[in-house]
Amino acid sequence: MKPLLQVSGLNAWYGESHVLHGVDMTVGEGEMVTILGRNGVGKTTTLRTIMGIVRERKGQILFDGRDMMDVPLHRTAHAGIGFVPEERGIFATLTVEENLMLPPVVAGTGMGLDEIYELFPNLLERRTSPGTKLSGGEQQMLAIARILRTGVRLLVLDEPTEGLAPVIVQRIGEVLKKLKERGMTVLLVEQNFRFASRVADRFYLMEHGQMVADFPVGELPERMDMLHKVLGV
Amino acid sequence: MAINAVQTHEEPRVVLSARGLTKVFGAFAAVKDVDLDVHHARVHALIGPNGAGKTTVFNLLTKFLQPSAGTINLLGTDITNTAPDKVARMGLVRSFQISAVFPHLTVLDNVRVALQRPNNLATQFWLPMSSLDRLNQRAEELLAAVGLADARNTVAADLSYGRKRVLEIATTLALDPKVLLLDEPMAGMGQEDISTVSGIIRNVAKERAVLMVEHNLSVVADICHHVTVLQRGEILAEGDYATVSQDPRVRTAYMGTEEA
Amino acid sequence: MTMIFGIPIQAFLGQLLIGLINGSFYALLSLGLAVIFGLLRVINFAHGAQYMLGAFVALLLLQYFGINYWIALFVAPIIVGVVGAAIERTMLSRLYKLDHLYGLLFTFGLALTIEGTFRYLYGAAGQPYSVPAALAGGTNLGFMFLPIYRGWVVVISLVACIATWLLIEKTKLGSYLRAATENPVLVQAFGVNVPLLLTFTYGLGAALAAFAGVLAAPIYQVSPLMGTNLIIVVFAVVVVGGMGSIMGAIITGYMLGIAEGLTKVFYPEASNIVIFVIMAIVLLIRPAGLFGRDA
Amino acid sequence: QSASDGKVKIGILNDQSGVYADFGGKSSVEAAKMAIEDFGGKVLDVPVELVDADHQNKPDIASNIARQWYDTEQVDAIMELTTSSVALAVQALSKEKKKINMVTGAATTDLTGKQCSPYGFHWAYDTHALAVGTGGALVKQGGDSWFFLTADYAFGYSLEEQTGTFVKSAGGNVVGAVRHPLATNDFSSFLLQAQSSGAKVIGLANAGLDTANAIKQAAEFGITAGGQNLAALLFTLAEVHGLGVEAAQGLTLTEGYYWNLDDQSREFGKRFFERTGKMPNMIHAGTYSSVMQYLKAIEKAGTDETEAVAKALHEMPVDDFFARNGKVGANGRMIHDMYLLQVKKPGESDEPWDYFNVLSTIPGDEAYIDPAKSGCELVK
Amino acid sequence: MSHTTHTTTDIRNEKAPAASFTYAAFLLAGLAFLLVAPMFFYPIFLMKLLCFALFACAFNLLLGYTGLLSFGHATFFGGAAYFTAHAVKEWGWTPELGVLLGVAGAAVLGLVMGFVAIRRQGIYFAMITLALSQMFFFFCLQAEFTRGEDGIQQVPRGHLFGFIDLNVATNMYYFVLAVFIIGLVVIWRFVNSPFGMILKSIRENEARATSLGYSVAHYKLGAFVMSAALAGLAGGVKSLVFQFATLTDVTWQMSGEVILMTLLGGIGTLIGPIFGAGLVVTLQNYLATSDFPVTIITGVVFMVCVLVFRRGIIGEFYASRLGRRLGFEHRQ
Ligand SMILES: Nc1ncnc2c1ncn2[C@@H]1O[C@H](COP(=O)(O)OP(=O)(O)OP(=O)(O)O)[C@@H](O)[C@H]1O
Ligand SMILES: Nc1ncnc2c1ncn2[C@@H]1O[C@H](COP(=O)(O)OP(=O)(O)OP(=O)(O)O)[C@@H](O)[C@H]1O
Ligand SMILES: CC(C)C[C@H](N)C(=O)O
Ligand SMILES: [Mg+2]
Ligand SMILES: [Mg+2]
Repeated sequence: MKPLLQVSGLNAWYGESHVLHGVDMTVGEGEMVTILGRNGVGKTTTLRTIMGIVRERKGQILFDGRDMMDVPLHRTAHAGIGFVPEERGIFATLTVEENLMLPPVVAGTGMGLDEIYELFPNLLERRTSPGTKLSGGEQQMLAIARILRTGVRLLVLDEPTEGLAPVIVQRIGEVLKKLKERGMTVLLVEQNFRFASRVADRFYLMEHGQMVADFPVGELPERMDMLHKVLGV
Repeated sequence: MAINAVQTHEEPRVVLSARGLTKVFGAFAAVKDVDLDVHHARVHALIGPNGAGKTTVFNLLTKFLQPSAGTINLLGTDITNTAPDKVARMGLVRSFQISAVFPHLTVLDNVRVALQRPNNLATQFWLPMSSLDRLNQRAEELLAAVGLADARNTVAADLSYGRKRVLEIATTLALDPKVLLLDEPMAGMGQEDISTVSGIIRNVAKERAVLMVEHNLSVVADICHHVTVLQRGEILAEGDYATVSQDPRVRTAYMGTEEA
Repeated sequence: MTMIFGIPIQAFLGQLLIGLINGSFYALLSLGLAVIFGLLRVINFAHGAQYMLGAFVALLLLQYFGINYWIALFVAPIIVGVVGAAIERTMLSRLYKLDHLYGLLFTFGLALTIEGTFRYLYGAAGQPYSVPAALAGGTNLGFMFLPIYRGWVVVISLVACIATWLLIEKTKLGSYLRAATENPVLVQAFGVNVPLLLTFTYGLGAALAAFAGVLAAPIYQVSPLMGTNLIIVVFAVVVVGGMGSIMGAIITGYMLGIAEGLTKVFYPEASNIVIFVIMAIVLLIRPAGLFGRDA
Repeated sequence: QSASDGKVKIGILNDQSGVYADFGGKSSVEAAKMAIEDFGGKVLDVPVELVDADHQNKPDIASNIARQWYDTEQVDAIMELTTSSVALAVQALSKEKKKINMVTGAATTDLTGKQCSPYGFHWAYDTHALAVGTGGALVKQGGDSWFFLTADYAFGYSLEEQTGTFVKSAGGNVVGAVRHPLATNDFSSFLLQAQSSGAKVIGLANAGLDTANAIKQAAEFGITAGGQNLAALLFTLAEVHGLGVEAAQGLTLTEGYYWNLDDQSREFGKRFFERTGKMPNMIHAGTYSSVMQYLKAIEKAGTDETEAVAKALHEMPVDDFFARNGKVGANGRMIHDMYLLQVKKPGESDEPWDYFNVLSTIPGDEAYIDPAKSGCELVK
Repeated sequence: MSHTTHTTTDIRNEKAPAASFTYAAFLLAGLAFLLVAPMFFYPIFLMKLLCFALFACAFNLLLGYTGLLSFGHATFFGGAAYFTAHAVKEWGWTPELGVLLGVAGAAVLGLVMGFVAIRRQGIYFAMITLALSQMFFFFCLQAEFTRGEDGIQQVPRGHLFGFIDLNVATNMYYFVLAVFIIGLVVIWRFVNSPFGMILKSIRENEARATSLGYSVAHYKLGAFVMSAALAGLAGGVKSLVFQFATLTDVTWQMSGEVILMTLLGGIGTLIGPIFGAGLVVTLQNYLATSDFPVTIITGVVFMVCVLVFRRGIIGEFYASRLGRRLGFEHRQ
């Protein structure tokens, strides 16, 4: 499989605190990869650094063969990476639909509005209300939905199931599978291990700002012991 | 008053009750005609799909929002029109969905701030800070109870997420509330923290009422005596976890086909 | 003579109209403030200074290059807007990650510096700027003699207000602007060049102030202090309107201009403070302001 | 013959950056310098020094500076003192410290009335002279009903009151008044009130920028065209220059000096112009005159000791290019002739700064209050 | 939201135990200096400095420890000056009673302004206090007893407690010094008290403080009134020092000036505002007789402070290597 995203020797800092200590990882075209790890090991930071939000960084990030280290933040999306942050980032002053329409379309391959509303009927119903008047779960849906419109090639999701009802988690799982069928590449951070095991092709296990293990979904059963020890699942 | 009159010796008494609770935002009814009774020495779960109105119910009960209709009764007093800080002083204390500590204070100070008010040490601007030292003993007991004794002098911002939530529970307990409202206390927690916090909640509920919103159904199954399922602002089902989780309507509306 | 509340109706209508004219300035200025505040979360204390700059640029353009009012009406706001944008880019933009109060304090210092400098260079006395020939003279409305120029101010400021409102509420650019207010990093991560957007916004706000300044030049003397106290009244207008909405800023501007005009008829001593009194009352009843969203 | 500390030091304290900066301002300092130079730079064989400061029209700032000058910098006398509030404050302080002050900038008659000082002198003009001059002229032209636009502070009140009294004594009446705050931008609603009052004359009891704005806007609202007359009660060459002859034409005003009056005044005007780029008004010329007279008084007294100099100042007649037939009353008022002037039409002036036609000369005794009736307790 | 509740991002706790010895040494040195200062400096200048230093400290009590930026503190400073001056001049009160009246008046004004303004936070709060103080300014401009633009002039200093003649410069100086020290002690006690602790927690997380049962508005109002009263103390004394009460002290520029002093010295440090006030007052004194307009300098200093010097003199000193070596740790 052709690698779409290649990260090597990535280090990152928040001011004086050194958070990533040489992250190496690869995400293949069309693959769905999940990063697992305890609270605070640096999962979110990894995603934010790849996006270019955290800019105190060293190492190498190649996206589709292109060096991303010097690309300014507002060009990252145009290169084809879309981001759903952990805190969702719904805009209060915009209506649901304006939120949905906000991110500029970067390629013609995105979903249409109808398709999106079909996936997330809640959003259709609350279309004209201000974004943050949605419940936590609805906000999460909106955050994913709006990226689907833009036609990015790599979707970066930070804990998409946090705070969601089981039915919705299921629905999101289905959405992700559907996206995969369409050839979308997904990089996911998850605490919800059961959910992750249902959708991912491959896992990275993260500890102390580094990737400590990397295995495909098939090896899951024999890895359970280790995961148990590291994650407590 | 009428509500209190019905209590019997067998059944734990009702400490917080709402009748016909309704909240309308513009044309949208987020909470519709909800009746709720929260009992002493019981853990009561409020579950439901996202956007069902759980947080809104919390906001209404704690008076952070004013209900559009309905009444709320706390320990025999009607609090439908009472200010939120007053409600807190009457013994109804909440936690927030997003963690709420005082980030730049030490863990000990976080708890002491909560202890100041019940100990009448909050408005004295002429006393030295050391006058607060007499709160230390109680504060340390509370920290020990939730397993934060070792972090006594750590600045709260430096705590891990899970331990912040635990600290928040400790400060809440400092007020010695009669009723505790917890909004998704386990959200974002790793498994090991979840067990700790479950244990703490179970302990706490021995002598007070707890109402909590939670999506982690294993926790609900584990520690909650009573479950209310909310959907689209209305009560869909009520009962103990076993009953509720078998209800087909609950399964389709909330749990899905398999347990998470 | 017909009387209304013990005042001749002519005088009453005249004051009403004058209130509306003043209201036009309040509206334009509070609109500019609202635009900047809405997107940068900065209370632009230099707004009064930028208003003054607009008038001065028009005056200097005339004195040194013989550029007339009509051209100045466009050129002066552009010049002031560009200067504003440059200040935003080089200085103000460093403060966004800090508490919003620093933006207020910075622009406060900026206002002092600009006004001090102009006062140093041009003295405090006002300089005349004459009404363009096409708008000179006046018409008799029956109840009062309306200088045509003042009528023009009412009309053109209304146009400017509505145009700005449309730009921000009804365009894609507007939704970028509003979203960037809340979470600039994320909007940038979506592929929008946010820093440029903010620079543009500050420039736009400053240009609006300058536009008001050019409009004011033929009415009032062009003086370094012309914006100094005005800005505080405009702050009060903004508080009454509530910071949430652009439309609120506009409507409140006109309303309070009229309220002030009427006070001058009925209780002139209070005309200086009436807006502040209204502000206090509104705050007691609706802390978020008339059009503001809840905090 | 001696000077107390080996030098004579004069302080010019005035508004150098505010609303009245053009009125006196830095140019007054220049005028004082010219006086010292013309005197020879020395008196009683000790050098004469000059310091100056900007009081920003704030009495507290002014009195702080004055106090510091007197306490720590051996200043012997303070001059100019724009704005009544400042002048009153500094005069009180000077009285306490036994120092001489000579006022040219401020207008209020209180300086030589209720609040007079044995060491305080009022040199160039005052509200009474303005009332008599401008007020009187307009009443004579038939302006027998007045409406006042008054600056809302002591100076405005005193100007309004004295003009009003004068108008009434000449058989006219005052139909109303409206007070406006100092530094008002927009006079339209006040003007509208003045207009609907139907008064023949609208008296502007204000100064500086306020007067200029009011005049401009009155034209805009068709007030002058509608037959009402404006009386700019305190208006000088500097403001006319700022407003432009076009807008100011026809205004009647009163000054204690006009550069284009005669050779003597022209000579000073030209010299002043060379140094400052503008022609002097009565404040500038008055400041020159007061400094000059002060130095002469020291020479006459043979000391710079306050009592002696004050005595000399009270006794010496004043006769220079500025003050004709000048004398100093026991209340400190320097009584001299004033001029009733009218602003020329744009075509009429044949050289730059030639703005006025002289309508008449008002003899000092008419222009100023008789010291005996001034209410000053020094006059027995 | 977090932006509006945490008002200043780099407010430090000054309670560094390691520093207490050095701190005490500094304080003693400072005190000794102030005791002998009138022998070397112009007493009026020193008194002015002390008044403004106290004013800035009072202001900082609100900004630095409650996170509320008031843009209307001139109202209390100047208002008290009027009250004191009027009582002393027109009613013949003794100076100490006059000053107490000023303090009480300022507290009442603080209560009224606070009551209205406290409903909004952050920049809104700043704008509202600004507008209300402008309203008070216009009131003073028009009220009879303030004598408008003229101000209350020639205020007698009188005899302290009826027998200490304050017209003697040194007596007046030590009176002002005593008031200054009392003011500082009150502030210090206030900040380091149970009440101060609640204020701190409110600044950190307002919603949480409410949910713990604290009526946030009352605490803020308490701090506001306290700050107003102390600003009034400074203003009342100032009117005796200069024998003057004028509009200058109630203008919004004065409110701006006290912000500058605090910012320049170090927001949230106990002694920073004193240095800030000292610098500003000295600068003004120097510039008052020079050609250069004060406002330009003030403006530029403001901008520079905000852009590169946010911690202020004392804050930067604490954070510097020397400051840390002396034990003034700082944390964000
Ligand atoms: N803005 C920041 N400034 C300083 N330190 C930070 C910041 N954000 C995160 N950190 C720290 O960096 C470390 C890694 O944080 P990160 O958010 O990447 O963890 P995570 O693995 O995503 O955890 P979680 O599962 O709780 O989301 C943590 O110790 C955290 O405290
Ligand atoms: N202030 C408000 N104005 C308008 N609508 C609101 C407001 N607050 C909440 N809502 C709406 O009310 C509904 C219930 O919201 P609430 O936050 O109570 O849900 P919830 O049950 O807590 O959901 P979650 O589990 O996702 O947190 C949602 O649809 C939300 O959009
Ligand atoms: C024009 C002026 C400086 C007069 C001043 N207003 C005064 O009171 O005397
Ligand atoms: Mg994370
Ligand atoms: Mg919720």
